[in-house]
Amino acid sequence: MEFVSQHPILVVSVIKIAIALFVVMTALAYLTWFERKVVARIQSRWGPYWVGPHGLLQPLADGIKFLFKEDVVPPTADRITYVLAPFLALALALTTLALIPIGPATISVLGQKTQLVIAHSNIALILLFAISSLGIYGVALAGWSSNSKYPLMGGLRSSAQMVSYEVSLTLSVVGVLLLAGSFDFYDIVGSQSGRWFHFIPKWQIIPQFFGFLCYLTAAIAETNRIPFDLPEAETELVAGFHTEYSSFKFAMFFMAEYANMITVSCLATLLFLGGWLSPFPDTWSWQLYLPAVGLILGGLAMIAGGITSGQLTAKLVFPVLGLFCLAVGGLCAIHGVAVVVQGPFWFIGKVFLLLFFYVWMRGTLPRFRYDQLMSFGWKFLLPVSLANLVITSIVVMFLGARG
Amino acid sequence: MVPISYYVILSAVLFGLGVVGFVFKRNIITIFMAIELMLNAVNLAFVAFGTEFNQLDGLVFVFFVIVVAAAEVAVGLGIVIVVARNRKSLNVEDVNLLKF
Amino acid sequence: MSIAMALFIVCGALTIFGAVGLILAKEPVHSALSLILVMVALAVLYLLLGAEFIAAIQILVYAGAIMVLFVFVIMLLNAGEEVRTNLSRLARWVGLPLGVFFLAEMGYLLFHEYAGRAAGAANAPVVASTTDLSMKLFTEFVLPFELTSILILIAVLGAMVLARKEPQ
Amino acid sequence: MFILNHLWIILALPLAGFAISLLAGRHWPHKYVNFSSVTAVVLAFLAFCELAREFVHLAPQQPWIQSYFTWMTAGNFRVDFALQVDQLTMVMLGVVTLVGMLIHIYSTGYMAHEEGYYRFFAEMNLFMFFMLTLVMAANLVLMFVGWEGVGLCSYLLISFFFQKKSAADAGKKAFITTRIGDFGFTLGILLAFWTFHAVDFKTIFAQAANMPVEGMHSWGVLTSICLLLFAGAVGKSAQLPLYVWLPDAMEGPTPVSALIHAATMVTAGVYMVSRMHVLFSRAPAAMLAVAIVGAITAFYSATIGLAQTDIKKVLAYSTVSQLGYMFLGCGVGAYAAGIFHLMTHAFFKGLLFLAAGSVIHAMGGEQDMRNMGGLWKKIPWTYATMLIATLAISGAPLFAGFFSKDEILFEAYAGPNANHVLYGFGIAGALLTACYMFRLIFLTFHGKPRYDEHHVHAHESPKTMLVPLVILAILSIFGGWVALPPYWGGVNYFDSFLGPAFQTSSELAAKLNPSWVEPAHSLELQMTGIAVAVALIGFLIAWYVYILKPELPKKIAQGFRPIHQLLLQKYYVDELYEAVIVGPCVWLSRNVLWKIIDVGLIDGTVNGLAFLSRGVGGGLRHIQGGNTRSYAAWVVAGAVAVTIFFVWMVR
Repeated sequence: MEFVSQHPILVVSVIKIAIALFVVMTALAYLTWFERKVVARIQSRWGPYWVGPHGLLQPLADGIKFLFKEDVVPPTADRITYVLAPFLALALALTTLALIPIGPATISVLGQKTQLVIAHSNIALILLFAISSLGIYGVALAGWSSNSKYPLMGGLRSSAQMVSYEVSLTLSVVGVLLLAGSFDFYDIVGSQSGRWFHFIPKWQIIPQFFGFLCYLTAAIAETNRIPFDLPEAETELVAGFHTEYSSFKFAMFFMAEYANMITVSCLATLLFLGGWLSPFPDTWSWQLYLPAVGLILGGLAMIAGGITSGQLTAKLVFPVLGLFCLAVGGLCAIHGVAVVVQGPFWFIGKVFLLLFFYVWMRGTLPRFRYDQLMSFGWKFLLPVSLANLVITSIVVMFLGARG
Repeated sequence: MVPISYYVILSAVLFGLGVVGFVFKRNIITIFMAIELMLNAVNLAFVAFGTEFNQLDGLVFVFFVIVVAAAEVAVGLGIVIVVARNRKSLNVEDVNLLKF
Repeated sequence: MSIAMALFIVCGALTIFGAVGLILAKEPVHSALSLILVMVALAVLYLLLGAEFIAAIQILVYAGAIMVLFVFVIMLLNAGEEVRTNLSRLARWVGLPLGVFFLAEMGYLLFHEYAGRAAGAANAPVVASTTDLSMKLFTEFVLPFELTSILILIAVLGAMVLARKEPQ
Repeated sequence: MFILNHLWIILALPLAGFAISLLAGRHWPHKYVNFSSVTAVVLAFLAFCELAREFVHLAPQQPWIQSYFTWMTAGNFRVDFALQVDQLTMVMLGVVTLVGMLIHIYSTGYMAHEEGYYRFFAEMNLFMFFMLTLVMAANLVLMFVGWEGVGLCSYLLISFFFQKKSAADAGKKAFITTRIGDFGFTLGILLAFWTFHAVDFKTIFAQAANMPVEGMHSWGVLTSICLLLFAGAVGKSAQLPLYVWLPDAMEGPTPVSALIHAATMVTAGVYMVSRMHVLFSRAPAAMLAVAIVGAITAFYSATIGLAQTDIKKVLAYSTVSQLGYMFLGCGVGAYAAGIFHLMTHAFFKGLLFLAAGSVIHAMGGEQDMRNMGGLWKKIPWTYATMLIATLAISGAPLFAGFFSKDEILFEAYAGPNANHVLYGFGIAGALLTACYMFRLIFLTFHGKPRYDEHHVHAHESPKTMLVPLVILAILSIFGGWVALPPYWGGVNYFDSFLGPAFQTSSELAAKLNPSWVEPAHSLELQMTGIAVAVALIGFLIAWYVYILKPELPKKIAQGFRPIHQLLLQKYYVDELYEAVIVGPCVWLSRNVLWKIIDVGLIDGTVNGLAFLSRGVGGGLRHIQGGNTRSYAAWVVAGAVAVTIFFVWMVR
């Protein structure tokens, strides 16, 4: 105990981790709901509807279902690895989130001033890449350990795919690094503050547009999503590397995938979209209250929806949630809090947009063939990102953009 | 604060284990890994001394070691694949054509 | 006992555990996994020593790329359990004792050397900032750096040539 | 001052000619080769003329030294590439360039039909280069380079017709024989360096000037140096006992014999001795040795000359004997006289050889005088010039040889360190000289033709050959007049010109024997009279024997058979050397060096090593069992060993 009291930093970190974990888990859950809804709309269906109004409680139901299903381990599987793989995947996916700051402000917890990030490192970007590069093992080991044909193929494919696209993913980011001159997310975002002509925000997406495109493509491939979801190409190999997995282990892979989506979206936001910076000029002071307004409106909508809905659970649950939202909104209306919340608000907003883009993609595009995928990755994406890198460095050299 | 001696001894132990593995494993790939283990042990020593004596050269050296290791693995695994393809086995003792 | 010490003990234990696992495991994949464990633990140790960049590189390149290659090849060749052929006499009667002796020797020697340092090593390790490292790398060591790039290129070509299927 | 500041030009010209002719000349028509080589030499001569003008204008009392770069240094041993010019050098330069030029021109005609035309001229140019180096060198080592260089060229040119075994052998003989002398020369240089800690003349002479004069019977280091150097001179200038190579050297083309073995190279010894006069004059014993060798050689080879029948051989022996005179001059301290005779001899002996060459050319390669005769109306120009040369060499009054030989003989008789015995040898030699020279003339040009006129169509040589003959003839007549003895009412320009060069020695000589007094002109007149009389007697003998009673020679040969044989066989010296020196050497090489050392020791060692390594390899290869892990074990063993070494041994 006295060890802990000697090091309150540990306590603070634990608290932060707990909060982050809760938030992210919820986000994951509802991301699935969101995806299904949007895809359904794109395909002019209703999507999940019956569990809760608009199927809002669907994720909950899914989670329960996963938990209670039987956990099958194939007898021929290599047991240790088989069990290890999903944990590895999820753990790594979540670990990366620890490096991602969501706001500029520093708050004080237990008298400890701390930032809105779990682990602040001045080489955060590299660390992030390093950790995410380990994510391959989850897939590969899963594919290998199930000791069956389709998973093996899926594992091979995905590891090959990830290794290949990791290269161009990293390269596409270097341009930003050159302009920002730091690995630290705070510096990178800081380098994007300010505006051209007092209006256009100096986000990296403008000078690094091609870099952004490369990054987006590589990121989609990296997260094994359509149109690059070869590892779980249903038509070819049943469900790819996690064919043999069932119940909660399967859920872990599922969560890991969405966590990766969130991670890359956050990264894109931080690197290219100016992180937590507001798109509006700072002079517009009213934007301080946007979060509050949003929350209050949302809360009201929930209350209304809950009352009007026909289901009993909805009648009970939603007003409560709405009231909670109203309360939080009111909290955010306080000036001090508003300042703190400002950053996370914009940040989450941008991440949300990116996630929507992902889902949109999934709803729209068909799947590549494997050889197409590889040749695209090596013969198109890599050269383009390299060219982008070279041009950027030349420009930096002659214009001396940043130290 | 951790005395440097601990790091160095740790690296020595790792190196020794690497040597043992190098001598005793039969699978070519595993032997390869043992070599990587030795390299890592050396790296640890490098970094330890580098920080101990505030010499960045140690770290630079680690950098180079890693790069070389990467190259080595690329070629080495290529060779392993060829060997496996030709001799239908990954056991070093089956790779014994080159002798007097 | 400080956090650093605790971390060191934990990671050191992990590394040794991994190394032993590498040797004892029958399945190549398990060996690979234990080696990855060693590498990650080493990365933590590097962080502890204040060499963040090296730590990151360690994970990114070693664990993230090299070991992936290993696993990949293992999967590709579908390398099964190690066959237990009996050791070559030489390896048994010379290699084993020598290996152990080597271990002991190094341990004894280094401890002898640096046990005295324990006190001297109290000074906090300076954080080797990435900037300094890159400055050194691109000024003093620029030629070796370029050479390594060439080396890598050659290695890539060699790997391609080796792994290519001979056209029948 | 241009040439004086750039002495190297004189060297560079022939070298350039050599390079061009050798590299490009192979496929060139002759006139291109002429252009490159002959022009080079002509230019060298012109450069000399300019140099002479500048030199006379400057008239330095000290040698004019130009050091271009440091050639080699080792410890305190330092050799510069330095050239020097003083009066002595000037004389030699003049002789070498002038005669060299004339002979080059002559060769264009003489060699016109020979194989390897370009090679001949390339080597001639190379010879010129080395000879000039030898003459202009400012230190012993550089001089030695020239010395060996001319030796090399002599070897190359003697065996120019290398298809002929005799020619090849002659070349080798010349090379090896001179090597023996050069060995002494090398030792002399080393000893000089050991003594003076320097090899350049300036320092050596400066230090030697302060050293005491060594007595006749108490040998010192100076005497040793001088004798060693003189050994080199003996080899190079074909004196007893190393003269044997020179007659054989006549195997080479006649221009070579004229240039190298009459005019220039063989006189290098004389030049060297007089160059080192400062040392010699402080070593009377050495001086005496020089004088004795010179005198005896002069007489001895003259006697051989009497009996030879090959026209060039006769000339060769006469060369040897004339060189003997020069050494006699140097030996008695009359360096100026020696050099003077060197110059005149270069003129008339060069002329003799060229004329002989012309005769041979006319006779279509015939060299034996017994198959000639009555040529004088066939080839009048050659006859005239050759007659002039003969008069000059046998000391007919007012001809070049007359003055020079007289001066030497006079010095030998009445000089500061005179020696009447040697004088006797000299005068006897003079008699024989006249005798055999006129014998040559009579046998060759007079009497009835003894050759088949239908086959041999004797014809006069082309202009390119005659012009040099005429020029040399003129020089042989008037060349001596630069040193008219005072009692002729003339002025000895030559002595006064060379004065500064030999000043120290002459002063020293005067100081050494104070009893000596300048001899009266009357004495000088008597000496001259004797010399002329002797020459006349020699002429008359030859005339009586070969013109009045042509059958007489056979009778003599019959009557004094042993002597005749002895002379004809050159005193069996070659056979002697063959038996005493060459034979044992060959035996040693064959039975010891080859059969024991080479086969037994060296080959044995090599093969033994090879066998050993093969055995060891055969044993060791079993380690390579193809089992990778045993290799690994070995690697570990090595690592352990290295660690142990570095940890417990090194500390």
